Amino acid sequence: MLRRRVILPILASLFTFVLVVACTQANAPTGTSTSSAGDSGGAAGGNPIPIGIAVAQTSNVALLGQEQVVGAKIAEEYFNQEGGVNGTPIRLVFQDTAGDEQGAINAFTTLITQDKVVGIVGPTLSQQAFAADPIADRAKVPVLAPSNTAKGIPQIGEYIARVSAPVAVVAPNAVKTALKIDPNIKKAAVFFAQNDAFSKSETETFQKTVQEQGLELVTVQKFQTTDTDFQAQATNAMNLKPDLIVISGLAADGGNLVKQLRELGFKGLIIGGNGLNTSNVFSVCKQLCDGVLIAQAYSPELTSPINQKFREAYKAQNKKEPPQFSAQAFTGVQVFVEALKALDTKTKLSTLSPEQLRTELNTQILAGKYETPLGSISFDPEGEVNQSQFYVAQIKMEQDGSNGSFKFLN
Amino acid sequence: MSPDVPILEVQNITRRFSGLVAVNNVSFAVRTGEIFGLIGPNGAGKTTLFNVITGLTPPSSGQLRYGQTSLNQLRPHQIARLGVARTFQNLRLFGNLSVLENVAIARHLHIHTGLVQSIVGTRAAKTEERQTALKALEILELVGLASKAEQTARNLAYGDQRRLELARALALQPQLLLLDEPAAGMNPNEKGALSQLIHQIRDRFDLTVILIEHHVPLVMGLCDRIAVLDFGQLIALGKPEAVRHDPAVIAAYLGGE
Amino acid sequence: MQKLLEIQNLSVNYGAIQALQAIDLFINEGEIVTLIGANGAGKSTTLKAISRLVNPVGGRIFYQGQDVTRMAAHQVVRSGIAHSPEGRRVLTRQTVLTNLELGAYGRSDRLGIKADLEKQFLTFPRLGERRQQLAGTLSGGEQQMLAIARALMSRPKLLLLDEPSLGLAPQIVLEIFAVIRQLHQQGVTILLVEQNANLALQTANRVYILEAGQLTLTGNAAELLTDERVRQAYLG
Amino acid sequence: MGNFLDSYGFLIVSTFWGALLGLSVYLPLMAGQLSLASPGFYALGGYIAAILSTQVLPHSGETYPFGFVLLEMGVAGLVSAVLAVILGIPVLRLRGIYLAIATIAFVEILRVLALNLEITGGAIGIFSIPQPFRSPVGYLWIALPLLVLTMVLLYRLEQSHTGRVFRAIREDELAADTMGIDPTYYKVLSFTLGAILAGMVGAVSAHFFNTWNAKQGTFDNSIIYLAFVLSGGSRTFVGPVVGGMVLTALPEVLRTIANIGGIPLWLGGFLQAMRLIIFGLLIVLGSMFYPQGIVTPELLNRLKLAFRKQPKRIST
Amino acid sequence: MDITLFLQQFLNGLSIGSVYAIFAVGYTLVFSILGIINFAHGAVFTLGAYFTYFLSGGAVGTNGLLANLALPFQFSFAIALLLGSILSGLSAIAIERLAFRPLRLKGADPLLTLVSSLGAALVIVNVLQYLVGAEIYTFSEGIYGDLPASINLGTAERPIMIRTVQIIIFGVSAVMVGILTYGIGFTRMGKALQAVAEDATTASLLGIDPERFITLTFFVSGFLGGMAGALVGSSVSIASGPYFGIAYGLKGLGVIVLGGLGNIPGAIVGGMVIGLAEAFVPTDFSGYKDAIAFAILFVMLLVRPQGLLGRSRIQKV
Repeated sequence: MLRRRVILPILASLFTFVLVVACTQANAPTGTSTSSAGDSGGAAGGNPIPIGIAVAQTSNVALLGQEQVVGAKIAEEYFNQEGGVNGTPIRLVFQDTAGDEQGAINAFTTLITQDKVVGIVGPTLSQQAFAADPIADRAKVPVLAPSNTAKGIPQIGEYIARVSAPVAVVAPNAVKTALKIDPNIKKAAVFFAQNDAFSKSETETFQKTVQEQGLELVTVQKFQTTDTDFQAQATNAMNLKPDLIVISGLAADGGNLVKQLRELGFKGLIIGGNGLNTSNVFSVCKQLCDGVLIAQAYSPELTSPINQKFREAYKAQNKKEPPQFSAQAFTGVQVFVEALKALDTKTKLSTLSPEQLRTELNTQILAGKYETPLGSISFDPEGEVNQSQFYVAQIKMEQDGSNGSFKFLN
Repeated sequence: MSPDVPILEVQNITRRFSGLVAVNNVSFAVRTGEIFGLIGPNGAGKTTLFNVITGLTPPSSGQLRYGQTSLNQLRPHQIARLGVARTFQNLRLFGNLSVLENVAIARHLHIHTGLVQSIVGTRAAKTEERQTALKALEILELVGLASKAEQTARNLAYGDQRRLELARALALQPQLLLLDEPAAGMNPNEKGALSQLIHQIRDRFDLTVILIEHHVPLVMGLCDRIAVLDFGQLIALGKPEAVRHDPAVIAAYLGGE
Repeated sequence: MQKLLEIQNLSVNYGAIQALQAIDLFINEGEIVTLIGANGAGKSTTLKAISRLVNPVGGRIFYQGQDVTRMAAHQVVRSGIAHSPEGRRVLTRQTVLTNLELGAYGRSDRLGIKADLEKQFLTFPRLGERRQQLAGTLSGGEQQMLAIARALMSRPKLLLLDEPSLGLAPQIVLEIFAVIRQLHQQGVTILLVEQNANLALQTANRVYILEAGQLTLTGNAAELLTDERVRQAYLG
Repeated sequence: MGNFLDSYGFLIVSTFWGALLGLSVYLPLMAGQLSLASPGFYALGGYIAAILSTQVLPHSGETYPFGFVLLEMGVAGLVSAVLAVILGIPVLRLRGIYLAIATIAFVEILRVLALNLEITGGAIGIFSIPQPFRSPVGYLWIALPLLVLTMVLLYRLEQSHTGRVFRAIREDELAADTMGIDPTYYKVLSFTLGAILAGMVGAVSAHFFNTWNAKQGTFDNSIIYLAFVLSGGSRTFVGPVVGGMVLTALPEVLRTIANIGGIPLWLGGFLQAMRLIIFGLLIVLGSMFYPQGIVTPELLNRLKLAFRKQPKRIST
Repeated sequence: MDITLFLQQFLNGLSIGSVYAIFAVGYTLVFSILGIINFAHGAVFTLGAYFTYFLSGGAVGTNGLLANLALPFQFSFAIALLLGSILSGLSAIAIERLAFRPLRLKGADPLLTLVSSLGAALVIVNVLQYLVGAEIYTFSEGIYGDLPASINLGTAERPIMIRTVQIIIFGVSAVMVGILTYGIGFTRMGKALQAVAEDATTASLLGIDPERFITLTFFVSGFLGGMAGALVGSSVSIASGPYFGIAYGLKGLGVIVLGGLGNIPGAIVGGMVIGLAEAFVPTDFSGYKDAIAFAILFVMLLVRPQGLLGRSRIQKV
């Protein structure tokens, strides 16, 4: 008995060590691919090209990460059916980043060193990007950020680019639209989720725009993404009689805030930030979401062929309109595929060493122009996205409040 | 201190616990060098009085003097620093430490190397550590535990644990030693030996001893003077013979008819 | 007379300390047996082993011929052994009445319980006066009475009493011992642990003397009251 | 080997931080104080390093001077120490769970402050923190010596009189008090040592993670560090080291197992999805089967005996 | 602050507080009997919300293993709430069996249950995510019948608006607390429970089986926690998915310590105090709202460690 108690922990640690070593030696295909690419369509053979997807599949960020996973999977299937990269299929390798920095770095490291991906789409949060992107940049692996909107992301390094337009570009449109709808707006109140990097960046733009448009900013209320009860803060804000309320938050908290503002009798216009740009909001505030203006980088109603296909595929699976996060993840994969195609046409990919491939790919990504579900996009030399179209939508809920849609105003 | 001066003066000490008066207006003085017995039925307030003297429970009212110093406002370690050591009735050894370590802890007041010195391992620190161990062993020798120095304290037999309590208190090199039922749980032979040991210690270290004990023969044989507590009150004080025949004591302590 | 309780070879350890070393004792139906000895000799431990608050490392306990060594504490009570523990341990945050009602927790005969409550209030009139008072506000003597009354509420065949005189005024001690004798006359078998050896010997039929976890002497209480060794050791 | 370090450099260094943070909880626990304040000092240390390296200390060239990192660690340790003394004196009067909760309150208050202050950058935090090394493996130059040094110091501390005093207070504070030991002094000392360690680890971690924000050092971490100590074993410093390393590595090892070539795809996917579930189960089962933690002093003694023929002599 | 605003915020505070209180009652109940904190209580809160959601006819979203699953029948909200709470109570018993009892029987350090209950919470949260995804689930509109969304307790000119669902939560909480107070204070079982809480050893001497009452306590705690989760979920959706209850776990800790650990009326008072304090945070300091609870707690621990309604314990020497 005594001896067993000594030996067990030693055995356990030995076992762990052996496993770790074994994994490094394993050159067999690794990573968990979602669909076996070879079977999924018309694409011809060849070893599938691995592209890493590092988003939050667990933790409390998973709500966003899940949407990205769905978008990326649709892209994988779609592009492989279209023939992959000139006949060679792609293979997405998913590594969960969870919600923290450590997880993001671990996921990136695994994708780079073990899964040997040509590039990475991820991570979900800007804070995670600040931690993990430098790893990829130093390893010279191109990264496309699908949802990192904070200031400074493309500047992390030359291998970092994003398909998610920074909030500074998207947000002002909504305020202008609100003023168009109701020119009598004088006072505005701003709410934002202070523990969310995205909302914090966005609110700065909103506050600036509100003041530039000559409105009086009566109060700035901070909350947390984990908050659900806003009665006290809503009361305080409403006491200052604002005509317009601008909210930067995520779906659950933002939706609840809208709902409670309305229930407590707020009649004015509400602008929701990009975090509320998901049909998840509908289920939270239901009928009361009606009329909320939302600044968006994506519209399901864009009539381009690629968006139509994406929208159909998404709706077939999920029975609802695709959210921006899915569209952006799709776009991330698309940019990789198209850049790979272009590169392959110039120089056969199989002739390139992995290092060369990644470097050339990065150059190609920044050089190209892409017709995506987000519209037509390209990148500036730093890796910042140039997106041609932004949208302001107004939420229209069905009578029973069970479902709704974004009605685009421009 | 001269033998005539009381080493400890207890003046009108009262201690209440939410309604219950555990010690009620008790006064006595303990002379330097004597062995002073404190007896009384269980629950009479003896241990509470010890706790008050050693600073574990502040008195509700009254004065405590140790020589010229008032003990009223002092915390236990400050009182220990003045030279007052005690043992506990219900054994409060450092159970997971070795016997030697238990005694070495009590050398605290005589150890002067600080954290940094001992971590760096200066010569002074090493010397002092060795001296501490030697001194501790010497004391263990005295109580007959030297051979068990390396054992974990909680693994000792009950009587040995009592002896270790005593050794630990002695290691402080106190002037006043308070022993709370030192013979509890010992057989008659052990009790006899302990009685001798206490005498021996008093003489060798020039101590004053206050002792709580139930075992009447032991108290009678050992103590110079005895105070009897009942219901928190001092009902008798004097030489063993006098106390023994005090009717109030017989009534309270022996529960006589 | 029949043996109500019999203990064979009972040993109890606290960690490395041997609290009881292979003791044997028995109690006949209708007896008062007392267990005396110094502090730490193992008296309370013996009671705790019987009521299963501690686990023996060896030996067996038979109650009415049945082996109860492995029973759980709450089952022991239901089989008819009540334990009034050392230090009384009344539930200080509950009223006197609730304490008594909980004493009858294992019973379901409402009328019987009611009758027994009245009986306790008759035996201990002071508890009757204070029935709505929180037990924590009672005096020590009253708490001791409550502890005994509470133990009686389970209608025990065997009552284990641990130091009922602890910290009580002589007057009250006498009162309590009067009650103990009265209970005895009513037919309750009692195992009494007592530091007041004089009183214990005067009350009990038989006596066991414990020293450092071992039984050293046993016999008729009246005889031991005059035994020189006992006088020397315990009576001063 | 190079490949191995590339793959696991970050993880290996992370396990070292785990060990050190476990030790920062263990230090006050040596003196019986259940403090969960480590994440607070960790966060504080990180902010100090992040602010110093991005705004105060000038540097040119690709890599950030190594000496500056050490300087930041020193500053972080010092500030943590001062704060620990100020905080410790009132808070350490509390016992057990109350102390734990007061320290959790401290951590939460620091977090909310970090979200609201200008200088800490709110939720976005501070990013583009300069790198003293080319890859995460480089941090071994700090992590390894720091861990080894801390372990050596702790080993000596445990052997010293101060360590003995800590243990005595943990066993029985009142008895120690009557031995002439001032418990407050030693409690604050152990608390402060733990705080310094957490602050220093925070300072390097800011570089290690490239960024620092208010999510670093939260209530969750409080409990996780406690898990390091309790599952590793709380009666010798080896316990938290083992616990910190194993529990930091475990989720990643599970990820790696999911990635092994021979494993069927469904099982791999299952393992990856289940890895946090398995992690949680292992914590529960670990508590059940190793209530004393994996490493106990007794285990160490047996190991010692196994390697050494004779038992250790008393040093007299 | 004018009187209308004051009244409005006062009511807001009470309604927030009642949510904290009902969460904390079950939390503190476990402490009262075992003297340890059950970190999995937040997870049980989440479970209650999910159970009730599914029983009242809600469907699983598209991301979990159980994608698109829904019960073939549905219960009215009241029944679903009751059944969901019972299931939560049973889950709490399972947690006790898995993460508490084995350690208790082994005599392990009570602190270790902090870790094992955290492990249990981790398992629950991740199993939930694996099964039903991370989506926000919202109870269907009609669960409270045709009640208006909010009620004006003031005048038309000076409205004092309160959300109806908050009044319902307040009411249900009050009823539950009433039942609990009666059950604990005035029934035989309740008195036995109190006896176990005060002194388990003595209780066993009275023929009370402490283990049974520990099981019962976990059930009641889980029942109340689950009901709190379902009610809050009906008000604000299962907002952060499987992590719904976790945020309450931390603040609930503040509430129960503020009220005095193990003290049931204390948990209610503590909840109300923190709810009101948060409601009255000045507009300009909204960012510090989350720290209020802990600042109050911190100060109180230093001044009165036993909590607002707790008793001080005399240390036995």
